[in-house]
Amino acid sequence: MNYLKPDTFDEAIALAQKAKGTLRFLAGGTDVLVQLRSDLVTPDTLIDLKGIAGVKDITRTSEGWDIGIAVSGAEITEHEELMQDWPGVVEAMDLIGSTQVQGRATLVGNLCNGSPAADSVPAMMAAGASAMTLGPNGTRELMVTDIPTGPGQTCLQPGEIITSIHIPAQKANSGDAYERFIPRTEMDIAVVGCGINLTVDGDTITGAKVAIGAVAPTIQLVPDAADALIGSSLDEQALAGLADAVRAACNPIDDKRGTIEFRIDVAGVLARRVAQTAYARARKAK
Amino acid sequence: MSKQVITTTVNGDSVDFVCDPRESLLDVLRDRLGLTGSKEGCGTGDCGACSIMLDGRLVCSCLVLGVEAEGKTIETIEGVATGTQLHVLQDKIIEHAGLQCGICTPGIIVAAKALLEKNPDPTETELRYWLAGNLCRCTGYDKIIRAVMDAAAELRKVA
Amino acid sequence: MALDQEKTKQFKYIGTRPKRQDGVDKVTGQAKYGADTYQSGMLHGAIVRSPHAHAKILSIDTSKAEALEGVKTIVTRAEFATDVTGDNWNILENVMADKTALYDGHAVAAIAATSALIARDAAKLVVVNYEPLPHVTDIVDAISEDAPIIRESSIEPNVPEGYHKNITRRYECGKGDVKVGFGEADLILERDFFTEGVHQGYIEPHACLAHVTPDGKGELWCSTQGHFNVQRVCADLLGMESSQLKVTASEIGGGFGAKTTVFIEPVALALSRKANRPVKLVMNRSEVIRATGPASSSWSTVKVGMKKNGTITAAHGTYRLQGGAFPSAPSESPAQVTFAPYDIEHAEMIGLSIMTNRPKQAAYRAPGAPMGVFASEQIIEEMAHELGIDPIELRLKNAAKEGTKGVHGPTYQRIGLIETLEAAKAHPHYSTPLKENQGRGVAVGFWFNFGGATSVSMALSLDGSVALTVGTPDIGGSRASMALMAAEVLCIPYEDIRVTVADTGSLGHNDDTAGSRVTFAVGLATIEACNAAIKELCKRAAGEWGIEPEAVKWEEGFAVPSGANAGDFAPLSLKELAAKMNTTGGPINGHFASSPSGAGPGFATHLVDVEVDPETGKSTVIRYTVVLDAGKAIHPDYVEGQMQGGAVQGIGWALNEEYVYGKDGRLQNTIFLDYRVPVASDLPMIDCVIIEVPNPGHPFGVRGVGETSIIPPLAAVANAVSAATGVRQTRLPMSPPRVLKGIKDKQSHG
Amino acid sequence: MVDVQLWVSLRRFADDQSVVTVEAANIREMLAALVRKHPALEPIVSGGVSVAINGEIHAESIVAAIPPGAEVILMQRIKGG
Repeated sequence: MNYLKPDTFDEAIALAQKAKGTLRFLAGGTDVLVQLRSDLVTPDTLIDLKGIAGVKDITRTSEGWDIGIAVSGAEITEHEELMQDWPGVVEAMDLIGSTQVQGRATLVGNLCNGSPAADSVPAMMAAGASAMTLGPNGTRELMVTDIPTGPGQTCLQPGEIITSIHIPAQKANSGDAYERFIPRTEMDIAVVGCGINLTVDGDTITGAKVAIGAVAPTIQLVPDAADALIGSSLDEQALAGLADAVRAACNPIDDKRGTIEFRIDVAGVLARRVAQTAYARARKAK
Repeated sequence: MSKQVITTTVNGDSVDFVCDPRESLLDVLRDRLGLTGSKEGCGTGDCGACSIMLDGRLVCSCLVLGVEAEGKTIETIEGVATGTQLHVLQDKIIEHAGLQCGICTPGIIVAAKALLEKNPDPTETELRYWLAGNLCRCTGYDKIIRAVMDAAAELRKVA
Repeated sequence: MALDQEKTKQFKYIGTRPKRQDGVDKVTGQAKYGADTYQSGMLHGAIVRSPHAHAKILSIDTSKAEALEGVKTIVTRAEFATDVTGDNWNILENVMADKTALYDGHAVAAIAATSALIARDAAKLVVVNYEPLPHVTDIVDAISEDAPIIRESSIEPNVPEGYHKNITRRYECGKGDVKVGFGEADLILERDFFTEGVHQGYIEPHACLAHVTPDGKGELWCSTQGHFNVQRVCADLLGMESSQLKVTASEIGGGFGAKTTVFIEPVALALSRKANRPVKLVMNRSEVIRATGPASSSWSTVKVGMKKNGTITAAHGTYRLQGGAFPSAPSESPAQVTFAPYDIEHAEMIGLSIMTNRPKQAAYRAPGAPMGVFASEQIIEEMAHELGIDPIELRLKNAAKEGTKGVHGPTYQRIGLIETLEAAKAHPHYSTPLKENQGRGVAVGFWFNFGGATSVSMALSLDGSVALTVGTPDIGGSRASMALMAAEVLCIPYEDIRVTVADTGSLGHNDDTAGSRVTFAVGLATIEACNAAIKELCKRAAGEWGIEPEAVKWEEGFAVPSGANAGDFAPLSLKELAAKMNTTGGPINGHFASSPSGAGPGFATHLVDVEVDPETGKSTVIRYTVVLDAGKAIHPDYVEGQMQGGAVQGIGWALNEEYVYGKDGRLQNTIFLDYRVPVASDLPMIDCVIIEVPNPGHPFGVRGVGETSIIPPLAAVANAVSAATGVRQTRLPMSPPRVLKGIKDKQSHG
Repeated sequence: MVDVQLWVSLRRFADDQSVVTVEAANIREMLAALVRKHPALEPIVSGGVSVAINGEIHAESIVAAIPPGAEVILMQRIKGG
C-alpha cells in the first residue's frame, strides 16, 4: 500500500488520477483503517488529506459554517458557538463511537463511508448542509441529501474529494436535534437514527426537515413527515402524523442489529422524541 | 510495499523508526519501539486497550497508521509515571483494586488522565460515558470508577 | 485439612485489603502478557481458517504462499502426532482440521513468515479445495431428522439406543418419584427456555511464543490459565515427552475458563519445529470470537409442582447444551446445580449434550450452570408471584441446609444459602419502592467449587523474607491472597513475602487456575508449606536451646519454649533463625503438594432492578446487589471483584451478547462492534455483601468464589424484565427487538 | 459393607439398581468392587467419576477412606470450570 500525504487539494487530485487499483482517501481513519485491519479493503494507494492547509479549521461566515475535512468530532463538540447554532449536528457527530474514536472521526469520513446507519448524516441533512468538492473536472457544491446513493456508495466521481462541509446559518427561532437507538448506551452502530430541524413562530411550527437513518438503503429526508409538523404546535395529532410518515418511509432489513418490524416501530417512536427536543430548542432560541 | 522512515516524539523522547504503511501506530509502538504497555484487544477501535495521547488528543493507536505519526507528539502508559513517582491515578487503581487481570488498565489510565486534565471534577455518569470505549471484562467497572473519582478528588486537593 | 478453630477467631492479616504486589507492573504497562515478548530470529505465524461451516478438505495448495518472499514454513495436520486419543484427540481435531472443516473459522493450515504482514498476506494465498457439506448451527435443528450428523464416533456409552446421532451424552440424576410429587402439587408450571452462545470476552486475545530446537526440546511462553495442562496436551499433540517442553505462563489478560485449553499453542510449536526458528502466534479478535471456546447455546425444559403454601413437591429439568462440533458440552452441570439449592423430595434432572457446526465449547465460569438456572430460577419466581408469596420467602421455605440431601446426590455439610437469602431480604435494596416500568428480580446460585492437584513451595532468605512459589497464573489478585495466608501462618508482615508464578520446570504439577479452586487449594497448600517451614524453624531453635523440637512452638512470629518445664529461653524470631540457617542445617524451605477434597460449595443470592422503555424494549439495569457466601474472604477487594465481574458478565449474557449465525452457517458478529459486551456507561455500581459461613474443609474456612457470581444474573435480570413488562422472558439475549415484540404481543392479545 | 448410590442414568449398567452394596474401606476398593459386580460400569468408572462421602466431594481422589455407615454417592466427574 502506498501512503501519500499531499500539501494541497490539487496535488491530491493529481495523485488520485495517477493511482492504480484501489484508492482510498484518509481523514480520521476510523472507518478506512478498520476495513484495512480486517482485510475488508486493502487500498493500493491511500492519500492522507490531513496535511492540506485549512482542513482543521472551523470558520463562521455570514452564510453559516465551513468545517474542514479533518476536524474531529471531539473538536466539533468542544466548539461552543457551533454547539449553540446546531446542537443536533454536534450531538449526532458526538454519538459516533468512543471518546477515542471522537479524537479522530470526521464528518466527511462519516459521510463518505456511505453507511446507511451513519449518525452525522441525518442531522446534516435536516440542517440543509452541503459539501464542497474538487475533482478532475473542477469544483462543485453537493447537498448532503444527494450524496448517499446506496449502502457504502456515494455520488462522488472517482478521484473527486470533498474539500469542506458547509452548514448554513441556523434561522431565527429554530432548533435541531438528533437521536439514535442502540441496545447499549454507547459504542453501537445506530439501529435507528433521526435528525429533525424546526423553525417556529410562537408555538406554531413554520419550517421542518426530518431525516431518518439506518432504516433504508440510504439516509433520506422524509417530506411527508415535515408536512405533518408544519402548521402544528406539535400536538398529539401532529406527532402521530410524524410517526406514521416516518414509518411509511422506512425500508429496513433484518440484520444482527435489529429486525424490520423493530426498526419501523422504533423509527416512529424516535421521531416523536427528537421532534419534541427540537421544538423545545426552537422555542427557546432567539 | 514502500517502507518509510518516520520521526516522532514518544513520552518526551525523539524516536525514528521504519515501518510499512499498513502497520498501525500500535504495531509500531509495540513491535518496533518495544513499548508493549499499549495492548491490542480488538484492532478495530472498540476496546480502548491501545489508548494513547496523540498531539494531546485521546485516540486508539490501532486506528492510527505508523506513518501518520511523523512530527507528532505521542504519550503512552509508559510515560504516565514521572520517574519513580506513580501518577495518583496509578496509585488509586491499585489501592481500590480497580484491576484484576490488568490488560485494560493501561488504556483506562491513559483515558482517565485525559479526562481529569480537561474536567477535574467529573460526575460518575460523565466518567462512565468517557470510559465507555475502554472495555473491562473482569471488574464490572465499579472499582475502576471509584478509583478514578478518588484520584480526581486527590488532584483537586493538590491543585 | 479441617477448619482451624483457634486461628479463625482472630486473624491478623486475613481479611485486610493490602496492595497487590504486581500492581505497579500493571498500572505502568510493564507487565508482560502473551504478546509482549520477542526473540531474535523470531518468525510471525498466521492461521488459514475455513470460511465454510462444514466442508470436506480435498486438497491444500500452498505453492503460491510458499513463493511469497519472507514465508519460511507452512504446516497442516500432517505435522501433528497421529496416535492421539480421547479428549486430546478432540483438542487436536479442533486445533487443526484433518479431512473435514467443522465450523466457520476452523483452522486448516498455518504459516510462519518474517513479518506479521507477510504471514497474513501469505495466508490469503493458500488455496484450500473445499467440498461444502450440509451444516447445522441451531440446537433445535441439530436434533431434527434431516440434520447432518457431525461425528458418530463421539457418542458416549451413556446415550441409549435410538437417540439422535448428534446427541453425544445423556446424564440423569434425581430423587424420589416425580409422578408422586406432581400428584401432590396445587400448582404446576412448565416452560421451555432458550439461550444463545456467548463468548467469555477476555480483552487479551490468545498469544504465544514457541521455540523447538533440533534436539527436540521446546520452550513455550503463552497466556494461559494452566501451563502444566498446556505442557501435557501440547507434548501429546506433537509427540514430545512432557518434560522436554518447558512452558512459562505470561501474565494473563482474562480467561474465565476459555484459556484452560489450547488453540494456537500446538500450532506455534509445530511451525517452530519445522522452521527451526522461534515463532510468535497471536490471534486477532475476530479469530478469538470465531474459533476459540464459547459457552454453549441451550434449550431447557423445566417443570415444577408446588403446594399453595409454596412448598416445592416436584421438579423436572431437561437441559440440552450444544458444544460445537465436539462432545464437550457439560450438560450434567445444569442437571446437578439448578435445583441443588432446594430441599425437594421428588426430582428428575436430565442433561443432553448435542453437536452442531460451531466452535468447540470451552468452560465459561461455572460451565453449563447459568443457562440452566436461567430456566429454573424463573419458574420458581413466576410461581412465587402466582401464589402471592414473596420470592425470597418462598426460596427460604424450600432452602437446602446442613443435612439436606441434594438433588445431585450428596447430603450437605455446613452451607450458607439461608444466610445469603436472609441478608438479601434485609438489604435496603429489597425494600426500595419501584417506579413505573421498573421490575425487581431475585435468583439464587450454587456451585461445587474444586480442589485440584496443587504444589506450592516457599523458601526463607537469609534476611528472613520469604519467596513463595505457586504454579497457578494470577488473574484476579491471587498472589495477594497467597501472601496474606503465608503472612498469617508465619506471623510476619505481608510485605516480606513475594509470590512468584513458576514455570513447569521449576515446581511440581498444578492444575489450572479454574474451578474457583486457587484461594481454596493453593491457599491450603501455602498454609501447609509454611507450617512445614515452621516445623524446621522450631527444630533449629530447639537445637540452639538444647531441648527437644516438640518442646518448641511458634507464636506471633517467634520460636518459644512450649511450656515452663521446657526451659526459660528468650524467643527467637524468624529473622534471627533465618540469618543462621545455613550454619544450623542448611536452607529452610517448605513444600506441600496435594489434591485436596473438601472444597465447600458456594451459594449466592442476587437482587436486580431493571427499567424497561416500553416504547423500545430497551432494558437498563438501575441497581444490582450480590450476596455471596465466601466462607472466609481472604482479600475482600478481590472477592468483591469476582462478585462484580461475574454479575456484569451475567448482565451482558442476559441483555445483548449472542452468537449470530447466518443461514450459510457463518458467524456474522466476529468483532466487539457487534459482539456487544457491557460498557462502563451501561451499568450502576454493583453492591456486594460478603457472608462468611466457614467451609469445614479449609483451615481458614475458605470457599471458592470465582464462578458462583455468574450463575444467578441471567435469571435475576430475566425475572426483573418479566416483572417490568408483564411478559415472561424465555429467550436470551433479551434484546430490545425481542422484548418490544413481547410487549406488543401482550398489548394486542389484551 | 458400603451402600453406593448410583446416579439415575448409571443404573441401567447395574441391573437397574439405585444402590449397590460392596465391601470396601476406600474409594479405590469401592470402585474396583463395583466394576467386579457390574462389569458394564467399567467404561464409565475408568472414564473418571467423583465420589461424595458424607457430603464431602472427592473430585478425583481414590484413596479417601470410607468410614462404616457413610453416605457414599457416585457422581459424574467434577471438573474445574
